[in-house]
Amino acid sequence: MTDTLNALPPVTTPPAAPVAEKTEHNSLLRHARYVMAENAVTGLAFALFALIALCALIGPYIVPHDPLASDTAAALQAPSWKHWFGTDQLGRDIFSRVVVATRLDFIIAITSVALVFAMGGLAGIAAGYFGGWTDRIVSRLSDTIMAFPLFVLAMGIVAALGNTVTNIVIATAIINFPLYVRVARAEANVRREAGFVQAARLSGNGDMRILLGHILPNIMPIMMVQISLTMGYAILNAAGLSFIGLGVKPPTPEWGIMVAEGAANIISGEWWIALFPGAALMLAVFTFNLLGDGLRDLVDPQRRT
Amino acid sequence: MKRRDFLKSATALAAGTAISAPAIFSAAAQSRNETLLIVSESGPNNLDIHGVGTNVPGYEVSWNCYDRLISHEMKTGANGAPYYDRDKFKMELADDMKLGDMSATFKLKKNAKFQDGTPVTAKDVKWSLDRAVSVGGFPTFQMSAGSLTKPEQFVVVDDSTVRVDFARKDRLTIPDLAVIVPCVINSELVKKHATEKDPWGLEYTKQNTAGSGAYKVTGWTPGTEVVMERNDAWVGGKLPAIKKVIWRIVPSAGNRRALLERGDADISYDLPNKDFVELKSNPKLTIVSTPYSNGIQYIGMNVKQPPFDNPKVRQAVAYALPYQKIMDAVLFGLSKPMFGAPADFKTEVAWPQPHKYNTDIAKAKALMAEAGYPNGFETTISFDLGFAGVNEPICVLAQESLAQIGIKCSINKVPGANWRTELNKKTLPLYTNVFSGWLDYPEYFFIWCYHGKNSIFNTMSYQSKTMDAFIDGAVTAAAEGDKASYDKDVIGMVDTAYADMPRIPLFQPYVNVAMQKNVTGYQYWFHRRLDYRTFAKA
Amino acid sequence: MLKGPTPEVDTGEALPLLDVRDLTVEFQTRRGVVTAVRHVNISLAKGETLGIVGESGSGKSVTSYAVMRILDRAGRIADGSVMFSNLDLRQIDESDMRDLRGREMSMIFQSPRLALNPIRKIGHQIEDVLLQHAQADKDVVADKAVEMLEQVRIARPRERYHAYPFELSGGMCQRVVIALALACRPQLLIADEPTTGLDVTTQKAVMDLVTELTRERGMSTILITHDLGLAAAYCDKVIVMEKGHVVETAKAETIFRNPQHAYTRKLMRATPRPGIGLRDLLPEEEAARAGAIGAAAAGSAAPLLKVEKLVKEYPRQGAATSLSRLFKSGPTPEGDVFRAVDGISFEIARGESVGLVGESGCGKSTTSMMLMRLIDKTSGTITFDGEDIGAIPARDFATLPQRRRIQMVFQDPTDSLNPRFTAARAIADPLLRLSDIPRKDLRARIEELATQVGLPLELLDRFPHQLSGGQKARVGIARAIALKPDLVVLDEPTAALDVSVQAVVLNLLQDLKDKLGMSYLFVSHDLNVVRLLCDRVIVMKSGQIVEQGLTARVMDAPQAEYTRDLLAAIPHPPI
Amino acid sequence: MLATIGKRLLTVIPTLIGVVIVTFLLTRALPGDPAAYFAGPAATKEAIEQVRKNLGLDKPLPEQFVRYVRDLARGDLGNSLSTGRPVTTEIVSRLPASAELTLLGLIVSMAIAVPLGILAAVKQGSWIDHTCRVVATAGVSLPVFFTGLLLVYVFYYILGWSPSPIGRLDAFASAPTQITGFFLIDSLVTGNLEVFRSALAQLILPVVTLAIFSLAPIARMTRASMLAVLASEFVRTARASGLDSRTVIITYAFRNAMLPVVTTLGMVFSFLLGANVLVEKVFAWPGIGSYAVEALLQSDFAPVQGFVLTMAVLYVVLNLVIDILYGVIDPRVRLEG
Repeated sequence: MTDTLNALPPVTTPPAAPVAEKTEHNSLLRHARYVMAENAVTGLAFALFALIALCALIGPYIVPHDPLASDTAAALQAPSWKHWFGTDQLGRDIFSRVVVATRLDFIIAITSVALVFAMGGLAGIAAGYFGGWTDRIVSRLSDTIMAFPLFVLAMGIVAALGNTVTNIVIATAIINFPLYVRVARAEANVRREAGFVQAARLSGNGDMRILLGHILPNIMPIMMVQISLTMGYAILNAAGLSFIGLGVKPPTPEWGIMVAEGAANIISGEWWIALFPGAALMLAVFTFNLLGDGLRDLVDPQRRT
Repeated sequence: MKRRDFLKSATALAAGTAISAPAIFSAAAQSRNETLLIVSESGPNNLDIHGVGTNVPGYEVSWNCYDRLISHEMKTGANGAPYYDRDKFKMELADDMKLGDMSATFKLKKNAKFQDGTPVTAKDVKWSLDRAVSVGGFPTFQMSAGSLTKPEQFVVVDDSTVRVDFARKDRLTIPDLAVIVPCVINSELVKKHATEKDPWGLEYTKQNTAGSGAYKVTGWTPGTEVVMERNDAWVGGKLPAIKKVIWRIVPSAGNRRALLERGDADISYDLPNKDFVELKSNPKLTIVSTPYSNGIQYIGMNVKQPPFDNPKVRQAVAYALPYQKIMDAVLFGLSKPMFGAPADFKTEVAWPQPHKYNTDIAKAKALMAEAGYPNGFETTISFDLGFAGVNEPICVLAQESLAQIGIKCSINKVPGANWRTELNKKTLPLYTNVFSGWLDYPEYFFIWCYHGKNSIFNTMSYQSKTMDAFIDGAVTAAAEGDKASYDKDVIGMVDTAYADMPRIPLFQPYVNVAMQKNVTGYQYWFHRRLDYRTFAKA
Repeated sequence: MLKGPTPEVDTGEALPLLDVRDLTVEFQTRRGVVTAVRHVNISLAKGETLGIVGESGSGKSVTSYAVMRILDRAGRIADGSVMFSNLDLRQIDESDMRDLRGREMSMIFQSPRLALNPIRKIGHQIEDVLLQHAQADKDVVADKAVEMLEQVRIARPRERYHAYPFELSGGMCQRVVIALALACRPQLLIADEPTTGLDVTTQKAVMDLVTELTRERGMSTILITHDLGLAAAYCDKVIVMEKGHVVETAKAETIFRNPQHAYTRKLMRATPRPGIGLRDLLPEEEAARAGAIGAAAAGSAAPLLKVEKLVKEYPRQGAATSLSRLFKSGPTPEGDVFRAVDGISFEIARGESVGLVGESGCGKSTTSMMLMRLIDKTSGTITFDGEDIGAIPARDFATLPQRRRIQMVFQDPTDSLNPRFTAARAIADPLLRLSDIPRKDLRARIEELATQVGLPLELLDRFPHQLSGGQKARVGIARAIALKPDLVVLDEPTAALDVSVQAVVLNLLQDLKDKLGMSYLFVSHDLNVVRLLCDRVIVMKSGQIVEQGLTARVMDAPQAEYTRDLLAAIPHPPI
Repeated sequence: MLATIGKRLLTVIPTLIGVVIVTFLLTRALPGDPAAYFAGPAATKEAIEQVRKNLGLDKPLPEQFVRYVRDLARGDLGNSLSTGRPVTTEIVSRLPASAELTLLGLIVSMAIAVPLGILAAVKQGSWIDHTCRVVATAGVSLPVFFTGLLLVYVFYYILGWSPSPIGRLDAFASAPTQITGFFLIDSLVTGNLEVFRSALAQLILPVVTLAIFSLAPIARMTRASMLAVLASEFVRTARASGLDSRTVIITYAFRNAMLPVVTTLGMVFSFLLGANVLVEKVFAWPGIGSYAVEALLQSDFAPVQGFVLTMAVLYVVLNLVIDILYGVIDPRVRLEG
């Protein structure tokens, strides 16, 4: 019992810290160091993120084999020194494919998130700030999207527009739209009457300027958390589409497709075909998710979740 | 709903899948031996082959639940398993067939009854055949392949006698009466459900079987399962051993394999080739592989558009394809190669038969240069996503190989539902596809695939006067029984096809069926689906 | 002086109820260990009331949490002893400590509404405590809870037993919190800023209640407050804390008359009270440096601002009404609206400083927002320098040239600064938007403004979270005067500041007004502050003006009953 | 409360209209020509045109839409082109399968995630906290179809603990008399324990798959709101009143912390319905998700539209239930609304 009680979160706020360092930048770095030192998991997430980013950046140049080259003589080989992750049905090196796929998945995640941020984030801020009709329209739109089972909507969009990377990105962005609207709207709404927004109005800032110059930068940290989480979902979503057959074009390496292809081989014992891309996929989503948590710690240690 | 009724009645029969499930069921197991559990990737969308857009699994239901006047005898196939005999017919609903010069007369079996107990009459047969030639779409088309096009061709002689008049001499007419389409339907029952908009009662037969066949559908949940029970009053042949057929749809191939391996499912026939190869070594299972009759998987090229309008380019492609790689990595040897015939190979009067092309990049490059494409070109290779398991690796391998002669392909996955639409447009430059004809005659294949009248299956839009002359000649010769000119024309067809090479045969696919060791009685049919009537479980 | 020590206890000699010796509390923070409380000694006799006074960060609350042993994980008692009735609170185990809490020693916190579980009936919350400490059986506990509600003077207690906190006013909630704290008849009550955030009249009622109940029960009380006046008025003994140290301990009667420590003196001087001037708030030497306040500029004939019959209506909230509105057309019916401002009229002359006073919800903030043209009026006129600016929609006003002539200083300096803007950028904002000052002169102008408001130039590149409260207030003021406005609305500009900072800021405002010739509308709940800064005062209640006139006249001879109540509720330290 | 529900229902109308329009346009934008598909493999151009006419696809789009809406108003969702059955019948017969699976998934997920979240919040920063976070996050990081296949492989193929993944019941068991359509309930009501066991055994793997996937959002939300509530003033008051940890955590903190969790349930449910599509495919589950996917891939409009509309209505109903639940927990909503 003693433990439980002592473990309860702060009842008192520690005394105000001594006046901080010279610049914001400096303090952020220090804060990041603090958060990471305090929370090993977050540190791990940042390290993994760096690894993924590195793979996306230079992956295609460092892999030991051509990810597209088939070698039917070496098909379906279990992991070995030559092929670290084994080979697939066409004898392609799975390690190389997994590494090279990082870039595409990364691009899908980033572009879809950028797109939805531009659409949902801004629409949400506008809805939260202006209220009234803007809010009503944006909210109804977002409700409409939410009323669809999201994955089915993504399938429908990709099926209707054709299965290209662009359309996968668009579909992913659309189904994440309500999430961004929700967060951005709520955050903008609480800041709408904040003193600094009133002050900005008194200083002669028009609505647009207040929206983009004052409110947006302030909710960016929270949006960053959302962004990091949805990057993970974007990859999962693309993988699900691949499983249904609506993924990217073969023979392009992409984790989701590789898992879907390999899934049929699990029962027959070639576990490595699905397992390694699956692990990579999981690791990436995992990283983005933990990163979201970590960013939240960074942004707002009070509301850490 | 019917299914529930069935399920109620089946409660008493319920048996356990003792092997895997931790003793969930304790009901008696003996009925398990009279029940066949089939698992497959997809199920029927319509129980009537005359229906609009009935899919291939639907054909299987029709085959087992309806009778035709005649059917085929069995012979032993090349692999030792029973194989339908193209040339020998046996009576099914008919008791006797009298073949005249320009007609055939069928006497119906006296005691033949529909599943609701009403007797099968000549009126029903005529109505059914009239329906087949009139409803339009696929059934009508199939009937016309045997020159059966008009209701007037079907004449009721008396209550139990029916005459089929030939429109012209066509050796495909009688075989066409033994395919799935000319099934005999309970006309009185269906007419009761016919409406002005739906004079043939298609809505009713879509969901109900109204035949005299050996099985009747007693439960159907689309996309989930079909339950069929034996019609004990069947007269079309020997009473089947299997009392009940449960056909479950299991979309995941891995799960289907697991079900087989764990002994939970009795039979499955659409597994990836790799699984079949591996299951062959499983002592608990029997695997039967039979080549598709009259069927080929090929790479097609649109000859109406550059660059594939140039025969040299097509030949270059034929030399560039990685045939053996495809055989090994995609098919795991479970197919009959249609390439690399020896140089001294003499064209046979048979179809399918291999061509003489083999992978030879140097030759292909030379041909490309000759054709004026020394640096190659860019194009798209398309495939039907519905068969992605085979098609996708084929395209990937082809893409890689073609890149060596400068042809840069991007791969275009076409969802199953759109595949036919895309083919119909005849604009795909390069693609892989399968064609297989029910009627196992070379000219039948060539009419569909190479004739200048440009049917949907002439996906290349190939038109050649020489070819047309050979095909037409063969059809006439066959009808007249002129073997010499028939042989000459068939050889001419094949040689022209392989010289012009609008489509490059890759292999003759196998129908693979995996079943438990205690399941016997599998027969290969031209339609490649299962015939439950001969199955038995030990 | 409302209360002396209870007669039966002799403070001096008996064993103290609470004896804190050498208490030191440390916090583990990301910047290392911070000592929040250093070697604090407190002795509290039975029945005694002790005030702990200090500004924010003085460690006064931490001390009380340490006594209750409810410091969070990061904090720990590093040294010293806490003896409660002969029990060493540092040694006993947690379950014993839990038994003591609520039964022998209770605590009341500030913001009473937040201190109650929002989704539990108040009666049940009292029962929880009674049951926990076995003060009542299950069958009589409800009666006992009702009895407690009755004792804290809640009308219709049986009914209110079923009420949820949101259904009660702030003052009522605080009564419930008191009932909760006193339910088990503890020996010690710690009240941590119990009336902060409450209106002055409510504050008085609550404090009187606490005093009465504790005296009845012979309890000892620790009152933690930033308000020296409040402490002196209600306590026997006062401890003054600064930065974790106790700087002075004295009897309440003596501390005002004869403060020993410099800090106490500073604090005392800074506390606004009747009969003093603005300069008197500052420490003597600074007051001398600041010099005399300039004579009030005579109001010219034409008023700068003239407000006539100003009305602001809001629709009443509630689903039912909005639902009915969806079906009904035409104007909203009378019963559906709430008049926040109900037909007020007043004027402000050039160079004049007018106080707008009232308790929360009286409409003073709504009025200032309308004058600032941040929200639209429902009816009436707002004439500014001859122009009816009330007719211009609020959303258009932001970019009009008139905007620069009316500016505002906000209540909460933290909230009113964009966390992402440096001080310089915040001050530059109005200059960039509403003036045509050349880019190259911008920095010079900002520095000039910073100097004017006494903000060290090296702080200009800091972000708000790197500035102290007073520094942030200066930034806010600099921003408001950057465009040399004619009218500045001061919306409780010092409410969030410590008294010593408040003293400085009030003086700064006064000096700026003298120098720049602006008019002020000073919105406040604190009559003592208004008295110091304003020429005239307007008292509002329920959206209406109940009284207005020259400050001295209103304060000394209030006409309205309500004004008299307000004045009477201000705690008067014993002088 | 009634007024709140009424208001909520009103705001739903534009959403539903939006859903109808979007669905209609989306399905018409699907590539592929159903007419060609259904005309069969050897159809001529004329045959295809004939089929097109029969299906009413030759009419201009607005006319098709008007017809569609008219049918809809009559409660007629049309017929599935591929199965030929009325979509309404199909959905009614398949919905319970999906609903049983999804709801059970949600319940199991909550039963694990909520205590996990509470524990993580109470022991914030401890190894339990980190483990919860890592485990829950790992669960949501796996594609559902992958989890499903893996579970089948391990628990059915290798260990043989689980029954064959071929739907709601073993092939030789029969469905209980339909009362609710939920096999678990129906079999219990009719006292058929055999079927109950069979249905439960079939449910375990897919339910676990779904639960693993939805663990993270619920656990994360519970932890976050628990932390916020534990740091709140009323918890501090409760602790200063000497209430024991259990009362503080359960009666004071937990009930308040559930409010935001309940609100997110709607989102999690929508999330699960999407995942359901893939799970149904893996486990050959005869639900409406797999039905819709097949229809979508076949450009079969009516089932897709029917499915989406059903889901939209379901979503609305669910949110209504959540609103009511919220009202039950939170008197502020109940009494002020």
